[in-house]
Amino acid sequence: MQTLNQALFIFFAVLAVASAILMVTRRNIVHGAVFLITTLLSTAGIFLLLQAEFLFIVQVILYVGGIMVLFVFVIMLVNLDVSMRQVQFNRQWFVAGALALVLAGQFLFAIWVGRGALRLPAMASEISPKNTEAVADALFSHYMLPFEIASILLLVAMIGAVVMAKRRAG
Amino acid sequence: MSDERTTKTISGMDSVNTTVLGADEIILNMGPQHPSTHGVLRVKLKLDGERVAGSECIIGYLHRGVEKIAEHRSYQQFAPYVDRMDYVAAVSNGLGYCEAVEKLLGTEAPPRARVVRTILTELQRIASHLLWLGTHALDIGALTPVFYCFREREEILKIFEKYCGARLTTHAFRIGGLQYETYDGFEEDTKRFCNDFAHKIDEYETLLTENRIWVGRTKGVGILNAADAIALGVTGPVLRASGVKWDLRRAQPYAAYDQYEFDIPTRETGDTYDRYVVRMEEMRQSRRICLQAVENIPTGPIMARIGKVLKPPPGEVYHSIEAPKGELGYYIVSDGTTQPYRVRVRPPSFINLQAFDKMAKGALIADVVAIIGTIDIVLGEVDR
Amino acid sequence: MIPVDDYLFLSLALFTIGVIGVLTRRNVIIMLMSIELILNAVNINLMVFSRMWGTVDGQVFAIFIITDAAAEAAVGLGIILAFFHNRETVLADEMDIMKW
Amino acid sequence: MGHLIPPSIMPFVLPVLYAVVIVAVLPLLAGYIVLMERKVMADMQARLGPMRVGPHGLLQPIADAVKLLLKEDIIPDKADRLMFWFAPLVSVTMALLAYSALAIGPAFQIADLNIGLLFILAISSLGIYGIVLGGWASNSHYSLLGALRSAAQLVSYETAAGLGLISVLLLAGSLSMKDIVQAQLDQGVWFGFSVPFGFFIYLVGSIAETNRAPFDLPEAESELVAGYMTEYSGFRWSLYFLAEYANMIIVAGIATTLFLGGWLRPGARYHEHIPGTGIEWLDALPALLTLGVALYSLKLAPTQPVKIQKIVMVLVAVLCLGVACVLAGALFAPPAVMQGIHGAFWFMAKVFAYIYAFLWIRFTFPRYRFDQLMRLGWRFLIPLALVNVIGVGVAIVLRQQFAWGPIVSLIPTTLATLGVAMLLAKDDAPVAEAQTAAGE
Repeated sequence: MQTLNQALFIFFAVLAVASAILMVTRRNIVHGAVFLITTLLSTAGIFLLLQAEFLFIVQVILYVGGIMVLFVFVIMLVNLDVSMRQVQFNRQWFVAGALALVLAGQFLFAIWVGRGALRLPAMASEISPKNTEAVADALFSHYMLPFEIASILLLVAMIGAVVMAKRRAG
Repeated sequence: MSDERTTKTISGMDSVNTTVLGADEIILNMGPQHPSTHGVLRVKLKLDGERVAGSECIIGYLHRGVEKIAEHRSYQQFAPYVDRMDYVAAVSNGLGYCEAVEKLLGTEAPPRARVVRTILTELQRIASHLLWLGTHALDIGALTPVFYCFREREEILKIFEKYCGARLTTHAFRIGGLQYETYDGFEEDTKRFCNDFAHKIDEYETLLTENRIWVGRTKGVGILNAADAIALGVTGPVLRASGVKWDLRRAQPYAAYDQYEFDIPTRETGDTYDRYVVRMEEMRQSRRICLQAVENIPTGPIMARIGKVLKPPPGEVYHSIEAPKGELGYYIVSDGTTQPYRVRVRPPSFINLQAFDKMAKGALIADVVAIIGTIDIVLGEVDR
Repeated sequence: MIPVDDYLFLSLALFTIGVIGVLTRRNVIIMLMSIELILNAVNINLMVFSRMWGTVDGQVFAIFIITDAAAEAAVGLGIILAFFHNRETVLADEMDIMKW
Repeated sequence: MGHLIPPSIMPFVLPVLYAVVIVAVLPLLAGYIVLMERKVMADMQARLGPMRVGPHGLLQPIADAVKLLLKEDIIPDKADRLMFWFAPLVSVTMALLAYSALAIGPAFQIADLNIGLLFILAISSLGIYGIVLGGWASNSHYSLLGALRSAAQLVSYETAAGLGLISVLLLAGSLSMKDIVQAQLDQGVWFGFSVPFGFFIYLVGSIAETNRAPFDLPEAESELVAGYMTEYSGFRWSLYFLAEYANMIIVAGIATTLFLGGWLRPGARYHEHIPGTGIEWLDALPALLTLGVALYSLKLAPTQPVKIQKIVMVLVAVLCLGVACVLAGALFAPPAVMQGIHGAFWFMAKVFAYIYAFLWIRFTFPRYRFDQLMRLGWRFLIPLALVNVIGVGVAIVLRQQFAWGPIVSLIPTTLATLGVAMLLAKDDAPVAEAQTAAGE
């Protein structure tokens, strides 16, 4: 079981990182979107390894099946070929990349220093059958107010999106 | 139409995705090979999303030069050619041509011939409308009515076949009357068909008339108001659905139509639904005419006394009939020889098709299909 | 047993790639997608810590983050569409006016 | 037997076996659903349908499959080759993957996930990428329009269908396919009868999700030629085809499990035994039904025109007889085996009944237009589904607080939803104001 889990982790992790790299480097946005979808699905697999199967479903239904469909939809509505033949990276890409790497180095240092300090509790042999219930419980009791705020945020976003995307007269 | 500014096509890269989808408009070529352009019509649609911003019908893919052929054939020889124009209503075409030449000759077919012609022409009208109904419903996505319609149309075609041996391009009439006497049982066949047909047509209506989806797909789609219809020269059911009570069978009676009672159905709005209702009612009226006519077919000769070789006096004539699709007119100029100097056909489909752009503006792609169907065009007639 | 660190490294890698994407690409849609990638990296962290502490609070937060991502994507793409209708470009450095 | 397989992989053996069976059988099943579709269509349209290949066209699916496999595989010149190749695979993979959580009878299930239903919904929501990417990659206007339509349609109707399912989930209190069926047994009523509007909404939503008429706009033949499949041919096209029919079976399976009592036989709580035996009357029904089919085919066999057709007809009869024997033999087997076999029979019977409803609807109604489709989804089905879900919540409170029965408590809900439905339907006047309004 352990080796299987490890193999799965490595598989998902490599897939996620590789497609993430491809995502930010592709010229063609549709290909980029497909690679992002792959990353998201691999992440969903990692959620499953972490026994968060409800989040796995949320990730697949909402992220991949909802948000990314929206992305692909919009990508098809905007002109691809013009942007494909233009320069893909900013002029300051070198500085930006270096800064990002410095940031990553800091995080890396922090994790490296604290390595081994954090450990997961022993894996239960069975996937806990109550994950969905537990999440729902927390969401509707302890996190009720944030939940409502999130719904209002969604409502606002919906109205905002409709207003933004609506074609103006004339 | 030529508003190039809003239509962005990026040159250099030959890909359809280069035409900007969201930006404003794309050009979609519908046809000439497309399941629902009823033959080889090509419609160039300028789309704004799924909405039609402009359209252009490109015709001529089926042009055979029928009018030119007429100039090199004798009057009788040309008669079979007219069957090939509106090939789903060949009998009506033949009637128009024969009557036009008769008018040119200054003669008339004998009463018996005229009644038989009326019966056959009305049966042809039913057959043509059935074909229209089936394909129109199929375009809108109702898969089943087409088979019911063809089942009944088959009965009509059987009558034609028994009468003259042909089903589609019948060449049923001759200049001056009929070539064949009616076969034994012609009256019974026609009566049987008409009696059965009464509830068959109710069957189609149960499938469509009250159907919410059908109503939703046809009501308010492709509106053509009366003024526009008249201005565009539209005739036939399309005109009558716009509220103009104009039917050549009543306005300028020909054949034996003056003897029979029938109503001219009209509607007000002139949308696709109205045209549907008008045609359905017209089938009922045609059935009524057939039943009246078949009750007493006068006896007597079926052919007027005209010579074997037709040499009409020099002059010109215009004669038009109410074909299933509208006013089918023949303008024939004679120079006194055995061959017409010029034949010009006024095809109803061609002229009705002019209204397409007017109807389609602002419609959705799905409506375009409904609108092509509702005009009831036959490309053989449009292109000739 | 997969150590927590491995998850953190994975998350860091995705995060960094996302940041690089946002900072260096010109295409707004790719930038938006890179932001999704960053949020996703955060979710991995939340998930692994949730698992570590044996509670579901991290997962609840992840749900909120996904909600937020949905809202952001909807509005962001709406803006991109509106912008594209007006300027016919999706490049960030051409978005140089406040109003059109 | 047991010692041949190492115990560590023992739990994987049966699921893998089921998976192999499903992957092997599904294309055939899809082919025969096509035949069924054509025959049903023919019957409704006063004609015969396929009659040439095999008796009554029984071998037609095989001939079609061979034809499709042998056809030339065309990739348009300017297509995005990678995506063009990839898209049908996505469609068909997702369609097949969803079967892993579907419970075909109490015994046949690859994985009994406690989030089974959500898993199926999640996976089938990914199938959209096959359509969208395929339509985009074809580099054709028709395909692209089909893909865009499809994306908008699927996202909209997933919401409605999901809300329809939630009413059942509230009643069942579980996401596991097995528990949902068990809940219907415990409450003594199929949820399709207790929440008819949930069923109705799901029926409409599932037709739309599988792109079937009257919601087949992404592939509307008379408008978009074949929509997203326009540029596909041969094997790739048949993958899309397979995915479409596999999805039909999936949605039918979900509907069966959630609304039609899954593998429960009609009258599952009615236990009247045949005197003198331990066999219940109603358990004999499947065997008798298939026996009837067998006898009917045997009777038809001599009337077949060609010898080979006679032989095939007899083979069909023998096959049905075999199934009847298995179903009858199961009556004398241990209860677990018997329930597995009979459960699968009832499940499949219900799935086919549901698919028959699909076909019936397809051949009766004209196609919606896109704006009407959206209006129906957002302005009719989703509000209705919300009202229904709230009503079911109220019913559950009634049940818990006042101890109302499982059926009685839902009657007010159904009536209220009916009222709202009529209100919404009246509001949704079928006249298209759209054209004149947006004409400018």
